[in-house]
Amino acid sequence: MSANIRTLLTIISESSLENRLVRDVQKLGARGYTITECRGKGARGARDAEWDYDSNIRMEVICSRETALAIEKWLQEKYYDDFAIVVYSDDVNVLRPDKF
Amino acid sequence: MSANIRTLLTIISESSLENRLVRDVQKLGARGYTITECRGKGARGARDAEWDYDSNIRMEVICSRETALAIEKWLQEKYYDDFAIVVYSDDVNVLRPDKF
Amino acid sequence: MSANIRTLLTIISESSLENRLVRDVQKLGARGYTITECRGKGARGARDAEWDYDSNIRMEVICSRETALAIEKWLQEKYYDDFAIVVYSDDVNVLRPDKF
Amino acid sequence: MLDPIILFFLLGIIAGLARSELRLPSQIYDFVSILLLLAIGLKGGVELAQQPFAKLAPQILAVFAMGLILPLFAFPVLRKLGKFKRADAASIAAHYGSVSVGTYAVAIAYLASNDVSFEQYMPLLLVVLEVPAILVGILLARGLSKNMNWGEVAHEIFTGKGVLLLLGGLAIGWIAGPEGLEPIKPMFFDLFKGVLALFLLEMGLIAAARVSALRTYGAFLLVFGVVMPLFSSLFGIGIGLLFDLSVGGTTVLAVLAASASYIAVPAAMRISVPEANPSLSLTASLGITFPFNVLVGIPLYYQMCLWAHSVTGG
Amino acid sequence: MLDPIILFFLLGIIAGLARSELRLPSQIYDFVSILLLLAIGLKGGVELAQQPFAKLAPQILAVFAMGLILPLFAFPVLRKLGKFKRADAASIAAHYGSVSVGTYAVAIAYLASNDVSFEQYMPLLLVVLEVPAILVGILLARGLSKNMNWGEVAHEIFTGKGVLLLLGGLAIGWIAGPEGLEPIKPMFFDLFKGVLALFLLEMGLIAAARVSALRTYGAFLLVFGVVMPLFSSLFGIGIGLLFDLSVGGTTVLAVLAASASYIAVPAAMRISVPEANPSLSLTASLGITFPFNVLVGIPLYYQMCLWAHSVTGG
Amino acid sequence: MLDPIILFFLLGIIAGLARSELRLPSQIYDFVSILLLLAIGLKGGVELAQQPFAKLAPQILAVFAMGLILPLFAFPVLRKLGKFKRADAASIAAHYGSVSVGTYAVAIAYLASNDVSFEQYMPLLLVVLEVPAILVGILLARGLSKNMNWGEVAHEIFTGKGVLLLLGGLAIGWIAGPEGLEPIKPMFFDLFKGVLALFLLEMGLIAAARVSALRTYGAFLLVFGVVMPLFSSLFGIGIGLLFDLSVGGTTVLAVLAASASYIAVPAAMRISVPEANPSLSLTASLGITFPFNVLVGIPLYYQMCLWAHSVTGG
Ligand SMILES: Nc1ncnc2c1ncn2[C@@H]1O[C@H](COP(=O)(O)O)[C@@H](O)[C@H]1O
Ligand SMILES: Nc1ncnc2c1ncn2[C@@H]1O[C@H](COP(=O)(O)O)[C@@H](O)[C@H]1O
Ligand SMILES: Nc1ncnc2c1ncn2[C@@H]1O[C@H](COP(=O)(O)O)[C@@H](O)[C@H]1O
Ligand code: NA
Ligand code: NA
Ligand code: NA
Repeated sequence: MSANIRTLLTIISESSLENRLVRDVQKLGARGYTITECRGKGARGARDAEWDYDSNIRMEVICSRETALAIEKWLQEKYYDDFAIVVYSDDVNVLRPDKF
Repeated sequence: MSANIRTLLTIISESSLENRLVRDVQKLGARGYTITECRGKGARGARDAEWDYDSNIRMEVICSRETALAIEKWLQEKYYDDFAIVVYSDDVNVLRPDKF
Repeated sequence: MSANIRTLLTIISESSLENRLVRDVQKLGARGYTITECRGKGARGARDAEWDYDSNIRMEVICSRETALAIEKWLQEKYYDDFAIVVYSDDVNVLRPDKF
Repeated sequence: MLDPIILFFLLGIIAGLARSELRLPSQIYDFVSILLLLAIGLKGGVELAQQPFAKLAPQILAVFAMGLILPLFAFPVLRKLGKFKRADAASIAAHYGSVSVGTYAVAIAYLASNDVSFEQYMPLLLVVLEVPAILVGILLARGLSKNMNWGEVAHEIFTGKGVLLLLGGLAIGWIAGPEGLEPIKPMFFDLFKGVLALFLLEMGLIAAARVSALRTYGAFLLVFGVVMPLFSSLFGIGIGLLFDLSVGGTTVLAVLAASASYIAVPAAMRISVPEANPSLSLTASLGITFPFNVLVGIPLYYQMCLWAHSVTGG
Repeated sequence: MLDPIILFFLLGIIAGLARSELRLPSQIYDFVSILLLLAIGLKGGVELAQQPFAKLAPQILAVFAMGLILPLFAFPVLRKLGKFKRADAASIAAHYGSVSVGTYAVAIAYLASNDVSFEQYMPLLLVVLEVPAILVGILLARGLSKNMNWGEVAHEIFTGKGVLLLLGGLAIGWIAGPEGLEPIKPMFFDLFKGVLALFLLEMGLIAAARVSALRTYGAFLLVFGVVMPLFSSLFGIGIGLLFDLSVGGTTVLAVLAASASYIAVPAAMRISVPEANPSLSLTASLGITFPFNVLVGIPLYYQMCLWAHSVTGG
Repeated sequence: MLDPIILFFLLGIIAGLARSELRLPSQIYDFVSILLLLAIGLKGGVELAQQPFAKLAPQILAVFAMGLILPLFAFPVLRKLGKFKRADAASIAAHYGSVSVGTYAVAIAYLASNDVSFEQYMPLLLVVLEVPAILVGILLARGLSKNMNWGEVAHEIFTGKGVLLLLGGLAIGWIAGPEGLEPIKPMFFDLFKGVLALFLLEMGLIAAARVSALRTYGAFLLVFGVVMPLFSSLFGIGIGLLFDLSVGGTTVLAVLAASASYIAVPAAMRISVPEANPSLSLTASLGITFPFNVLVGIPLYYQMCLWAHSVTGG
């Protein structure tokens, strides 16, 4: 039942952005989020979490498609030029769709 | 080939549930699982992993659709009322489908 | 717009393979990757990250379908017989598809 | 003169309220807790060797009884005055019937810096007091329902980090004896107060994080978090006088009684009374009672014991 | 005779260049940094108690001024000779105007092992020097644009781990006083050099990881990373002579001036001048200037101070 | 009298068998291992300075030879009696030809608490013994196949945490000398036994976790895990007598020979003989041989050495 489909938005970026990302996604309508520590490599080089500065976080947000698009748009304008950041999204089945 | 499609079930919940979730998913037919430490925020407030009590785990289970449904059903009955928990699922392509 | 569809390949395997996996995926065309520490259980038994030896990593690679297939093929030949490893893939929507 | 460890606690609270990004990594917090639990156990174990167990049995029973009784006082108050759901009232009551190792550590540090000696087997009573309130709490919430998995509860309690390391430390200290512990003294005894300082820094941060929650739960919880320990401390003092312990020992018992658990009990309740809201009880014990005991309670209980002893001519 | 802590740093560099999988877990690195910051603060705080604050005010002002001026020298050089983008030049300048606690720790260890005493309130000047360069850096990059969120910047600086733990340590040491700190001495003072050794081991690994980046950024950065600290040290020495401090004190000031930040400033710049490439400034301060100061600079500045004092007959 | 560190190991085993949730965070386990490796290296390095290297060369060669020979004894036994696959037999043989730093640490602690002195350059032999068995193991599994990437193997061995920190510590201790190490003594030497206690607590937990695996692998592995070290210890004693070392030194050599690797070798085998089942060899070395050596072996080897020396009138 498509009523149970929500968008899972995943943001991988610098730990130093955590506070602002948390603030932003909630302001844009996300009801919750999940963060895991990670490391990685991309266009802005290796970030291997050897110390605070070069560690990454992986933030998951389950939300409506509209909210997901709004967040993507915001992130693109606000952070893409200056920060190590990757964003991708996909549809997932959830129980309690009203929760998100 | 749809033979290689399996369901990836993701459970985000309180670390204190880890032992029971591990027991439950295996009892319900999962052949394996992967757990990562995480923190987050949701209906039951922020759980920022500052210490054992308010940390979360993110559990991934690759299994057949039937098993996934069985697990979802069980979790909903058993934990949704009293615990911080979010569950979502999606189809993924696997090699060695017989493995899961 | 299908132009924005890329493949998200997820590899869960032994930490001891990290260096080689990092080398391999890049050699096979991945432009980046993200790694999180994890633990789990599967056909090769429980790997509960109590110490270096039995810990796992979870590696995510966003790339073109071709690259994903190439990586899967390589991993299957190289590591499936001897290592604890699970690989699955799915399509995701990305901004800046040219990036991957 | 303010003890520096108290200042570390204040620093943590200030940093927390200032929304500083300062954190003790959770693994370091774990490490520090492990060191404290072992150190406390070892200290007690060494002395235990000197004690005729027979002499301790009655005190152990008295303390165990106290652990059973205190929640029975707290529960009705929380139900009637606090208007809490049964499960929540039972859970909070269990927290206050049990004990906080962190508070105990601060208390012995306080006594030490005031050169007040006390019966060294206190860690044993500390362990004893962890358990009974949990059982009472579960019974208050569940009644004697048969589908209660007591085995799991027992396992949770006795294999929990707290009880296990305290008992383990006691046993090791007891078997090895003072000279046996010499070589590990630098780690577990010399560093004790420094480790405690770091622990309190993080506890300050954690306590500060709960203050916001306080508003949501309102004034009653605040009052309860201050009055309950004061009330409980009287039982501790009573037992101290009953067995006429030293002023120091009586103070420790008062602190044990007054302190509220934030490790063993939350874990046990989460498993056996899941419908109780954990943030409620933790806000009370971590956000209110722990700071109160550390900053005000301990010196106060000490004064009360001095007075009580002078009166009873102890 | 080579100080062992320097050898730990070299071991780290070698391991790093050999692509060893040796790592200090990041949580341990955090832990170690926290211990260093607190220890340095505590040491300074104890002495502060003895000082008439009035006497320090002028020195504080002088050091603050130095923090404002140094970036103004660095900026044009980075722009003109280095051909860096405005934001990058401003950010690098800010790094060099500020200070590195790690370098400071090595310096005091160096002086201690050579039995050179110095004014113990230096940690206070260390904190003072953290801030001004950040402000100048932001202004150099942004100008006086009004949409600059200064509140966020201030919060970032003052609630950052570095400033907070240094100030906290200073306050605690000040209030508790020498005898008050006795019980936590084993943790924060006796272990100081051992902790510093582990810290330097990891710093060596981190520095080595930056070497590869060096190639990409070319020779200018290398030269700047060596010449700038030498130049800055003169200001430090100048202030030392001005207030005629001891040779040790003057050396410390020289080190403070010569060291480049890799904690407070990068964090602040990332927020307020995000378009600046952080890897550029960190390669300079961590990959070049930190090793230079630790291995060559500190002894050199000390010799310079000895000479300066003999000349000025200090 | 039982040494407390042994009691910590037993506590770990008990907690593990009781399925306690007690854990030393893996980062703390890392930290503790790093401290042990450095401390052992430093201790040895200091003494090395006093030694004429020429005198050591023959012993180094003898120990290296022992590392080559031991796996050659183990391999056929594992193949014929144990019925293990070639790769598994080779891998297990390599583990037993190499050495366990943890066991070494317990041994020197044991000798220290019995006031038995020993040749302090043993850490050097410890490092020497890490390597040869690995090479033999690979050859036994692979034969002289040319597509074996020896470079990668060498890199894995020499940049591995174990060898690198031991050699690094040796070098630092050697260069800095006794007085040079004074300031870091509190961290690396005074805390040594406390750190070792925590290490053994975790080792107990890890060993207990392997017991279940034991059942799957059956009785042969159990017997092998006990008999092989006893057999190997004779070689160590032989070398000790050959170079007539002190009773303590001979005991250490016996322990080195008897101990089985669980760090360097597993890592190297995983890379060069991946088809070998790592859980098999780790169950043997961690689940059987390590506990056996710690609880029974070390005191036993010491007695054997006393006897041997009395006989040979050493
Ligand atoms: N192709 C990719 N696949 C998976 N993760 C990526 C990829 N590219 C970048 N990342 C992650 O996103 C972070 C920032 O990427 P970037 O902005 O390209 O440096 C990197 O540090 C990685 O953790
Ligand atoms: N909308 C969401 N997106 C991502 N993760 C969530 C979301 N809501 C909750 N979570 C995660 O699930 C946990 C439990 O959620 P809850 O039961 O709503 O408190 C939270 O601590 C988060 O880690
Ligand atoms: N069915 C599964 N679902 C999720 N993760 C799995 C599953 N099976 C295995 N894994 C993960 O993959 C790792 C290696 O699996 P295996 O090769 O089957 O031992 C395990 O340690 C788990 O972390
Ligand atoms: Na209590
Ligand atoms: Na500077
Ligand atoms: Na051996």
